[in-house]
Amino acid sequence: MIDITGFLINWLAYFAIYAILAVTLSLESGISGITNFGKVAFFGLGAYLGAIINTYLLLAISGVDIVKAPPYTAEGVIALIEISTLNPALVLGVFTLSILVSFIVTGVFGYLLTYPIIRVGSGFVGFTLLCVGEVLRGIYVNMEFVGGTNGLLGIPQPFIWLGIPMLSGLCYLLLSVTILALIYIVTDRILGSPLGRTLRSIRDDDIAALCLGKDVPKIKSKIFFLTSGFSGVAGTLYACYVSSVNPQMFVTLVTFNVWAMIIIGGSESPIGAIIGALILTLIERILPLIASLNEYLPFTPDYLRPIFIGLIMIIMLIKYPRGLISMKPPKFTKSAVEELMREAS
Amino acid sequence: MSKEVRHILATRNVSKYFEGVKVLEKVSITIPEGGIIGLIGPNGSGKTTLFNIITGFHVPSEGEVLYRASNEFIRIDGLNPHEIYRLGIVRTFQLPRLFNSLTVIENLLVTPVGQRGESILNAVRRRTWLEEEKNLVKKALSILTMFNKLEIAFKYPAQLSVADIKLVETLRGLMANARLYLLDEPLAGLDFATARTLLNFIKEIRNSYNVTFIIIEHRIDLLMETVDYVYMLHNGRLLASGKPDEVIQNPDVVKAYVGE
Amino acid sequence: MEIYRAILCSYVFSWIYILSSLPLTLSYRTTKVFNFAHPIFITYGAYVVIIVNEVLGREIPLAVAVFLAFVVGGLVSLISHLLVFKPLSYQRVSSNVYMVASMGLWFIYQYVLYIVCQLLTRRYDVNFLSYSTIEYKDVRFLQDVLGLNSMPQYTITATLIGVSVGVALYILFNKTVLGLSLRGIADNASLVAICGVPINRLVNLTWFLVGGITALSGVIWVNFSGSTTPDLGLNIVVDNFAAAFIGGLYSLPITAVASIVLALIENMLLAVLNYYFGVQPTVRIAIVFGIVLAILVARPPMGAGGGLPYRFIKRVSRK
Amino acid sequence: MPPIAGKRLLALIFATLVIGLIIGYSTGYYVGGLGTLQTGGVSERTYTLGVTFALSGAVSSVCVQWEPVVRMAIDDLNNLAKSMGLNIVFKPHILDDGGTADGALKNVQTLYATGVRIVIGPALSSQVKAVKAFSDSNKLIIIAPCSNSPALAIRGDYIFRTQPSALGESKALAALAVQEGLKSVVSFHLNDEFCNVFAQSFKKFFEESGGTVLYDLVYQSGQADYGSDVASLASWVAKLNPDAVFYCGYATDGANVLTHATDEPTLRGVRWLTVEGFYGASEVLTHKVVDFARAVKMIGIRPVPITNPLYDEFVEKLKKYGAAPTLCSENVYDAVMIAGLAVLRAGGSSDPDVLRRALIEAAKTYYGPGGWGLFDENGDRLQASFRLWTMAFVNGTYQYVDIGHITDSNIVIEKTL
Repeated sequence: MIDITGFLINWLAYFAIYAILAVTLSLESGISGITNFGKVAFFGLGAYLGAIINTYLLLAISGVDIVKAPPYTAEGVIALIEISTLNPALVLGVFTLSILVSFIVTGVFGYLLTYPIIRVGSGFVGFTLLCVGEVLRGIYVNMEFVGGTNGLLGIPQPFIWLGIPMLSGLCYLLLSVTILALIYIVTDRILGSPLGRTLRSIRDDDIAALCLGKDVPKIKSKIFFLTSGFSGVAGTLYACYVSSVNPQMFVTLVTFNVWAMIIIGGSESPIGAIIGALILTLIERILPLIASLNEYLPFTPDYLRPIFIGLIMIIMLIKYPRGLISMKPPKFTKSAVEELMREAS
Repeated sequence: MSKEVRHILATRNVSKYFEGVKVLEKVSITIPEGGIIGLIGPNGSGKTTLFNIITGFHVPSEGEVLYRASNEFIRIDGLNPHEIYRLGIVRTFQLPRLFNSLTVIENLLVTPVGQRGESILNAVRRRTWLEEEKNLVKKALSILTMFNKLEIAFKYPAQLSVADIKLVETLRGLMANARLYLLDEPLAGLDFATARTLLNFIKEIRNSYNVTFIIIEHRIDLLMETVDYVYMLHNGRLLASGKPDEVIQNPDVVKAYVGE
Repeated sequence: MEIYRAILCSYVFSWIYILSSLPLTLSYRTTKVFNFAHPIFITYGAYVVIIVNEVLGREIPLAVAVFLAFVVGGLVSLISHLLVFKPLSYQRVSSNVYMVASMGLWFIYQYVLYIVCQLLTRRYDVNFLSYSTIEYKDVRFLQDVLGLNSMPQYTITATLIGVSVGVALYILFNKTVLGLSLRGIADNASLVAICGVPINRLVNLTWFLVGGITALSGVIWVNFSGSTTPDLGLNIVVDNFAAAFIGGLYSLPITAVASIVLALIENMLLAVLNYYFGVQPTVRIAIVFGIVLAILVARPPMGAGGGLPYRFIKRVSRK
Repeated sequence: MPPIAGKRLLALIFATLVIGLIIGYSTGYYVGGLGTLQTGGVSERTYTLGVTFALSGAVSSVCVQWEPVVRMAIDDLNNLAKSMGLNIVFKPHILDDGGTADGALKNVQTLYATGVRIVIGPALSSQVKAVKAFSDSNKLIIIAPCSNSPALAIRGDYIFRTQPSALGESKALAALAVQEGLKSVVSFHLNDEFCNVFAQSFKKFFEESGGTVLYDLVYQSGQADYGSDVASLASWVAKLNPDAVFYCGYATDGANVLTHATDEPTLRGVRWLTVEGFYGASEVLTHKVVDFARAVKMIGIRPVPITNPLYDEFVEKLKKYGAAPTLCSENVYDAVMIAGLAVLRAGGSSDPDVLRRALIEAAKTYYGPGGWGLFDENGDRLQASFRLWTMAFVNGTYQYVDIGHITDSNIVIEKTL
């Protein structure tokens, strides 16, 4: 029997996390023209921050000796498991804290990156940020404090104390989806506001925008603060979902998966980004079932999975080169204008 | 500064070198408020460079640029372009630069500086900027109606005629209550009639808003019947200046154009 | 410190990076496609040599290897252009779309290769998923003749391939009409089109060259490294990107220099750091990309997309 | 091509979603969760064992060798079941996780959703860590064939590991080194949990028994080439001139490192000790490397009990499936067998706790190629005796040969190096 509820819960939680990345990426890259190939840098930073806070702080508060039982040893993990099942309030509190911290820290990190972004110029932002991501990964690998290549283990899923896996999974799913919805609303509002208009103008022609009094670096840095912060939140959600982090999780390929999502869905509209995320994450999860063709194929059937994914990506791009959802002019201005024109006539 | 005619902009001995090559040499011009000033000269005579210096794209190697903000003169050389724009100076480019993914009306709406809806916190709360936006839309529509171009309000730049594009570029300044307009070859690529209508629009704008224009233009014939003062640049130096007819008579000018 | 091997590695890697990052820049200049499937050409170049070598009973000469790799790499590149990039270019898509499409291509090529390797492994009872080195008979012969047996073979191979490709390209681009028009396309396609040059055919040719030359670095690879896997390209691609970007996706000389610098950092610098300062080689990623980052920020490349005229200068005091 | 409207698209998405789920559903039937009738109405129950290996990616060249092992084990299980007259048929559901934690988690979740209750794999400790939380909360039994991270030695969870803990093995290796008269060692290993553990515990035991580890050189995985790291190793060996090099790496990087090492005269001058990291990897068996191995008297250790006919039988049978024994392959076999026996013992119950208890019981009485299946309280396997191996040119082919064994009592090296 296939267990649809479980499938949906696992998949949708995963989807929500990636959708957050996709939406923010569409805001910063599709709409404000910061070609961010270093998405994973912020994702990973958020994940590591979440991991550190949710393990070290939790252990410290509950009086475990961090030096003797760090979270990358069995003792630490066992202690964490006990805490996470026994002390719901504490776990939830620390989790909330970690979300806030990773939003702020990652956001500030993004804000500081504005200088190189402006300096290298639009054509090279992407690769510069990609380098940032790789450097961060290199740092994680060499930090004993976060377990080096072994990474951290036993990050408590904040609802694990509910006992019933289905239920705690559902709660976590709801939490992630709520955060996604929040971020989507913010993005959509920004898109429909004068700010969104300014952003699109900067994307179209930043020199002209500059001549029209737009302080391009300042606006870009503000937006980048926001999107990076949200990516950090996604990272924390991911860390607590997988409940372990290690440097190999945050390779550049992650960034390009998110890029595929927004390009396929339509890079200029958050709804497109969400749909892109929906499609790709679902494909990834449905396709493993072809592996049951085992005895009919002379090779490992699961090798076909990436091939299918690649084919689907290419076909969709050739069919919908602008993405499934093309950008529409912001709703509000249009409607306001129409009503005013009606008044006039 | 003489009392009777208020000046809005003045450059004092502005020089500019690019890697040692002298592009501008001690150029001093003064722009009376409410005038339409022509800036002529053969290609490579430094007209656009002067614009770039005034609008803050380049820093002058020597000299200074003065501008009358509110009531006293301030130095604007060395400010960043967006800061200069906020003082009320707007420029257009030789190749028009409208925002292609924005409709005409959005192109107008984007121009006013310091809109409340431009900060993230306000952007997410509609009511904070709704009123302002409505007023801006009203203004934009009224401007378009004034030049009876209402029909292009929702066209994208790609769908516009060259003349309309150039007009919209100028109107963007109006939206932002700019006081000084620097137009870089506004007539390029326009046929005679359209060019004249555009010039008439410019006059109209000047008369009804009392703003100032500096126009770089090669089509002197058309220009001369519009402007009321002309500066002539040649090889980065100020060659001649005066009323249009005087400048036309000036032998150096003829020489410069006909070529040595 | 035993500097000898580090020097050799840097030398060979310089050639490998140059041979794979110059074509990347070239393809971007010509078609504005930033091709994430680029590393695949290296891998395929290496694998065609390996496969033929096994089929021939481990007797492959360098000449044959070069020819096969060049043709196969070129064809793979040409096919990806004709099937994916060309249809997209008709729709005037943004460069990001090309990028994602090339990612799709990369997935496909990568895992097709995995399947092929698996089938071959079962057929020939040799592990194709991770293959050791290949000795080129004719290079060995050359070494005997020239008395260079003390030198590791791969240095000879790298030099042969690198130099000959360099000379060939120089002649092509500077001495022949074809090459001149190729350069023309790279600089200003529309202008060349006006001159009545068959753009399409030349673009195809460019793609073929790009794939072919990149594949040659695979030929060096199988002679140099002890392990070739389908992930080969993936593992060295980011260095190619780094070199290409430092060169501004435009300047071939700077790209070449950047390739050499990267090779030196990865082989010499890390070895020196480890030996004299006790830094473990695990800092590799951080060091390499930290330096690339520093270079990019210190000297922003102005090839493809220039920076804004921001000066961030102090305000001049107002009167 | 005009882009289609958002609403219609969403509808379309959810249509595909539903269709996908239906497909999943039917496949769920097809690959058969417990107790479902196979399509075609043959009244035998098919039981699916989930498998997730790194069939692509950095360690793929090892893991692809495991796939035939799984098929062989499944066949053996089915024969066993038939001989016992049970009408149950085992099927593997083999997925590729590319060696990434993310992929492993996705695979395990998908497998669980299709009704799988026992998963063999994933390969790397980092992946096992990534799936631990899911396994704990859903009580999904994970049998990791090749993970030895002490951080995963956790009492009472649903993760079992058929790879014996590295402690006993590295203790034995240290004893061997001492007996071979090696005083000082430079350790050179992959920066990967598997090898880190070995390096650390070897250092510990070796220094306890009087030796010294002069320097510990760690190289990063996921590179294309390790030439520069070998150069560093050569420099250290030249500087500290130790008696031996302790090396740990997998097949692919091992082949690379050794191939580069063959060109280093300094590295030929010392003994080489290693573990089972690249045992059985055919890409290492080039004449250069084997010659090098002879020159440096390379000795490797691996956790396969001595005088175990089952193992030799296993190797023989594996040839028919076109594979050679590699790192952990006997553990993979044992993992599948123990899982199957547990299912039989649990009488087809899908209650995870019943399965878990059955698994522990089945392991107690199981003796396979990898030795006794008994798990300790952390769900890790116990191992007492080890085999020593090296590479040699034997009757016309390069191959891995056993040259001796180590038991807690004594160290025997039969063949001369």
